[in-house]
Amino acid sequence: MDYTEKVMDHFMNPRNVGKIENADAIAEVGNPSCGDVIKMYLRIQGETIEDIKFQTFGCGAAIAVSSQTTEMVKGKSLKEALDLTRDQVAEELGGLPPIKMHCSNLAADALHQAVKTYMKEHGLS
Amino acid sequence: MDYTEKVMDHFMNPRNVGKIENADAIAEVGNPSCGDVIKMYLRIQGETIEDIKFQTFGCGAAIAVSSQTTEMVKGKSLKEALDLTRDQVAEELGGLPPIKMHCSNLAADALHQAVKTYMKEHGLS
Amino acid sequence: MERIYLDYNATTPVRAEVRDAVMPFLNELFGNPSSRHLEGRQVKTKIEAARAQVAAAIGAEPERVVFNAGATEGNVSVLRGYQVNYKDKKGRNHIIVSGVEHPAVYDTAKKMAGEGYEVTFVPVDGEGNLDMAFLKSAVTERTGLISVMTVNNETGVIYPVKEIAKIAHEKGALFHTDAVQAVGKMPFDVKDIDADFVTISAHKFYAPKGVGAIYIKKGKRLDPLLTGGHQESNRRAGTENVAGMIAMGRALELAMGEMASDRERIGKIRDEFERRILAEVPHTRRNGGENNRLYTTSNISFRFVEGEAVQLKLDHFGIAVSTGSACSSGTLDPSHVIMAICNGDEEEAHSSIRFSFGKYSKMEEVGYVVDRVKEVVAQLRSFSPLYDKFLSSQGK
Amino acid sequence: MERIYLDYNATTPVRAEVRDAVMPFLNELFGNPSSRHLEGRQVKTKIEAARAQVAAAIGAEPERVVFNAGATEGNVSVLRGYQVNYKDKKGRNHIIVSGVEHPAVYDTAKKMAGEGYEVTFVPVDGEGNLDMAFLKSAVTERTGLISVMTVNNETGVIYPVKEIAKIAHEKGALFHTDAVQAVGKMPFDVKDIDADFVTISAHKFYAPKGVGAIYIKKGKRLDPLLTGGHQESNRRAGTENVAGMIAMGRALELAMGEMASDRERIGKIRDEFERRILAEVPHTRRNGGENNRLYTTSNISFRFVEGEAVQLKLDHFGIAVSTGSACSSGTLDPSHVIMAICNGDEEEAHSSIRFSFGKYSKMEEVGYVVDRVKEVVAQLRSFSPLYDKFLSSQGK
Ligand SMILES: Cc1ncc(COP(=O)(O)O)c(C=O)c1O
Ligand SMILES: Cc1ncc(COP(=O)(O)O)c(C=O)c1O
Repeated sequence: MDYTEKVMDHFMNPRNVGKIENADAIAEVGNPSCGDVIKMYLRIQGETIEDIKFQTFGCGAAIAVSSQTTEMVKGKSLKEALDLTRDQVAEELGGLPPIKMHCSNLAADALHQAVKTYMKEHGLS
Repeated sequence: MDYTEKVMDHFMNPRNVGKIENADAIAEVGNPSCGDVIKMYLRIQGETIEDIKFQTFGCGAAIAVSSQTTEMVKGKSLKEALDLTRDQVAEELGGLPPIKMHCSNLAADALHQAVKTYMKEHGLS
Repeated sequence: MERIYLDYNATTPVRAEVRDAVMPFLNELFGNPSSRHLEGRQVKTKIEAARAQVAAAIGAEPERVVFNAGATEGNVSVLRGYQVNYKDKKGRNHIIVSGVEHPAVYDTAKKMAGEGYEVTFVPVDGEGNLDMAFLKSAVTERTGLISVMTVNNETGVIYPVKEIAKIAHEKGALFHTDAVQAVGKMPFDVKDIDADFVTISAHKFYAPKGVGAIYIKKGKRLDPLLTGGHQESNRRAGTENVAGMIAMGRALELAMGEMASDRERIGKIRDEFERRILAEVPHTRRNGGENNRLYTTSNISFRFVEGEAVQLKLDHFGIAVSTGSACSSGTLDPSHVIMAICNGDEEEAHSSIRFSFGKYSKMEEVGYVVDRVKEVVAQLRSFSPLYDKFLSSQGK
Repeated sequence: MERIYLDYNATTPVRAEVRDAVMPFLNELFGNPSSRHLEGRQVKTKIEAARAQVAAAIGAEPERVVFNAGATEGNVSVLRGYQVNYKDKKGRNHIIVSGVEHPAVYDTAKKMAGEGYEVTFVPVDGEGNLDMAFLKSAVTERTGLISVMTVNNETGVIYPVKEIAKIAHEKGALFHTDAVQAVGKMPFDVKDIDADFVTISAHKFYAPKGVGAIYIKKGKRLDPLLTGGHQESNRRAGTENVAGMIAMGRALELAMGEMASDRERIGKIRDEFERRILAEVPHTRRNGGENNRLYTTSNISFRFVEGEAVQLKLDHFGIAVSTGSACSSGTLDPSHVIMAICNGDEEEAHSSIRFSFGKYSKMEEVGYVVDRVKEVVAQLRSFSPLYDKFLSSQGK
């Protein structure tokens, strides 16, 4: 079960870790019993994701996927965030071991959930 | 399945091989389908085995046992020949591999058969 | 920097003396031990000598030792083959295994449960100890086999196999112990335990992978798993892993001579390591009771962080450890062993790391390892949502 | 004097290049391939490379190759495990095997016959060729598996496996071939044959004993014999014989490059030997047709003398040969293979000797071997009661 260099890089040096105080949107997916919990914090300005940070309890893949996801949507529109798929994240990382594709690749879900909740609350569609 | 040195010696240099022309007693035991045939030829003078020779089709053990048996009874009485057991032959050879104890250790049988037939024919008991 | 290997329970390097013993068998001593010519007989003599070495190490007669391809084969052979000892085969299709067995027993038993066997798993408590009352009450006249390992590979917990053998025998059941983590590391005597079957594996004591043995008590039998050859006295067909057998014999011979001093030396390192980790890293838990544990193993849960992440980061720092057992690395679930011992707290189970020490471990390495563990755990906690929640709940 | 080894079908020496390839795995590359740390990953990468080497040699995709402990395990795995491919398991419990299979197939099939399987053995003629009409008429809608070896280990006779695979598939049966004596010695392609399962063993092509592999065609499965570990993609549990796998891959890679020239060179030696023996030793018979035989093997019956006696005497003269197969040396019966080919003439069967040639055989040795055979056979005949009878019957 080898991780790509890029996965290892994101895992060893995760980007955008931590919390955003008074975030505009927050979502958490997964649960400890699955071995993965990913929490996303977004600061949104208009329709743009101004800032994004994450907290992750999980394996190397879960952490790398979280980090990669935040990089891919930071500064992007909410629409673009919603269009981002798990597969795109995995692809950007140069692939994930098959066994990790499903369970640890949850960051896009957290992102989508945060964005959708935000849009609902703000009457966007 | 190791043979003792003595078995190997008798096998490589079998004593008393061949036939005795006009033997006083002959017996054959075993059959080719078992992989062993032993034939004993005896020259008998009174109650003494003056000469003994054998022909054997068989494995190393069968040949060594035949050779050893002839040595053990040459010059001995018919009674002594009848008292010789397979186990004594095997023992004298320093032992036989267990798998060979039964099948290849037929020489004493051939000897006994020859002596018994001779005794019957000559009214000895 | 030299790497620090702390995964001796997963496998061990082949030691130089063992390698030397093997070399002739990759060279001039190449005969098939079943062959009757010199090339074959020479090798046959040597594998019988290796059998005697293995036998001596476990207090057995050489002819009771059957070589095979490792303890997975050994364990499966016992579970699949024991019924041949019972005339009324259908009457003894109940087997009892502990809830912390290696998958070769645990998963095989589960599979057998789906094939008409009745299987009872004996639970363990939070220290990894077997529920002996449960075990005793589970044995019936229909119990054919009880299988409990001598030492657990993930926690190092030692089980009362002698007592369990007695319980089995009182009801006419057979007793098997997977002694993979015990043999070569601690005194082990098949006669003292009165085991019917014992499985061992060479690669746990500085011999190559892919060779092992079963001890089969005199008068007991196993219906062979591998058929079609008279090897191993008709008990395990197939051309022998000659080099492996030679290695195994030599390695055990060496292990016997060094056992007491290894135990002393390695135990001190493990103890010092564990003491420091538990003292210096907050929110940790030892999986397995402090005593009654093999001196090689330290299994620790680091709350709020996931085991694989810790393992990977330590690997990056040159330290090889494992999450649960190497054998369960094909799945994502925490091992059933750690789950059992964590009483179903999956978060703690996911947070466990096994440090296992061996012949080449050094006391001087402890400091570096402890420092890296502290650093890695702290870093991972810094962005763990679970740790964050915990801190909030503490009002921090 | 240097010994002359003519028992390459029993086993082969490990060649130097293979030994070299293995050494790092008895040294620094000791990790458990299931481990996630560097020590483990390094080894994992190498065993996957070995898998690719094995796959390339038989025309398979690497992921279709499952390593194991040798062809006995392989053969048993296939016979015991094939039914998982049939939904209605009970409906396909008829298996067909040739009457000249290796004991790992033959004896296992016999055992299965006692366990409720229906087993058909296909007879051979006096040249060792299969009765194809018999085989064809034996296949029914209930046939689950046909197992016929590619090359017979005792006679070298080659079987029409491609044709048999077709016969099997036409009735929805699966086809297995024990290709132990073929792979590495003659062109062999799983796709061309369209085999569902193929078993091979490393020690027949200059790699160590105790390692082998099964090819499992895409879409086909085997219920694993060894359970309780995710190794080999859940198809064969147990810590891998890493050194063995590396050796096997390297040995096959080398074999592929040398196959054509070996075939030419070794074939010439075998042919010359056989020509001289048949011409110069009276009352001999070749077991197996002249053509359609692997170039390595010459199986000869020397009438009126027993095989073991010949073998022992040759051994004494420094020549290693075998009586039937090394694998049957635990019994005293002539092998079922030679019995089958001798049409039940047990005397001839007891008189057979297998000479098998290989990489280190030399044309210069033929003269010495032929002379010793002549001498030994003549000497044993000089006191054979059967020869004496024969002479008498000829009026001599
Ligand atoms: C044709 C054939 N099949 C199977 C085997 C058994 O394989 P292994 O020696 O790897 O158990 C052998 C040789 O021993 C053989 O020649
Ligand atoms: C307790 C225990 N049993 C069985 C096994 C499996 O043995 P092997 O690796 O020889 O298949 C192992 C290790 O892998 C083990 O630790």
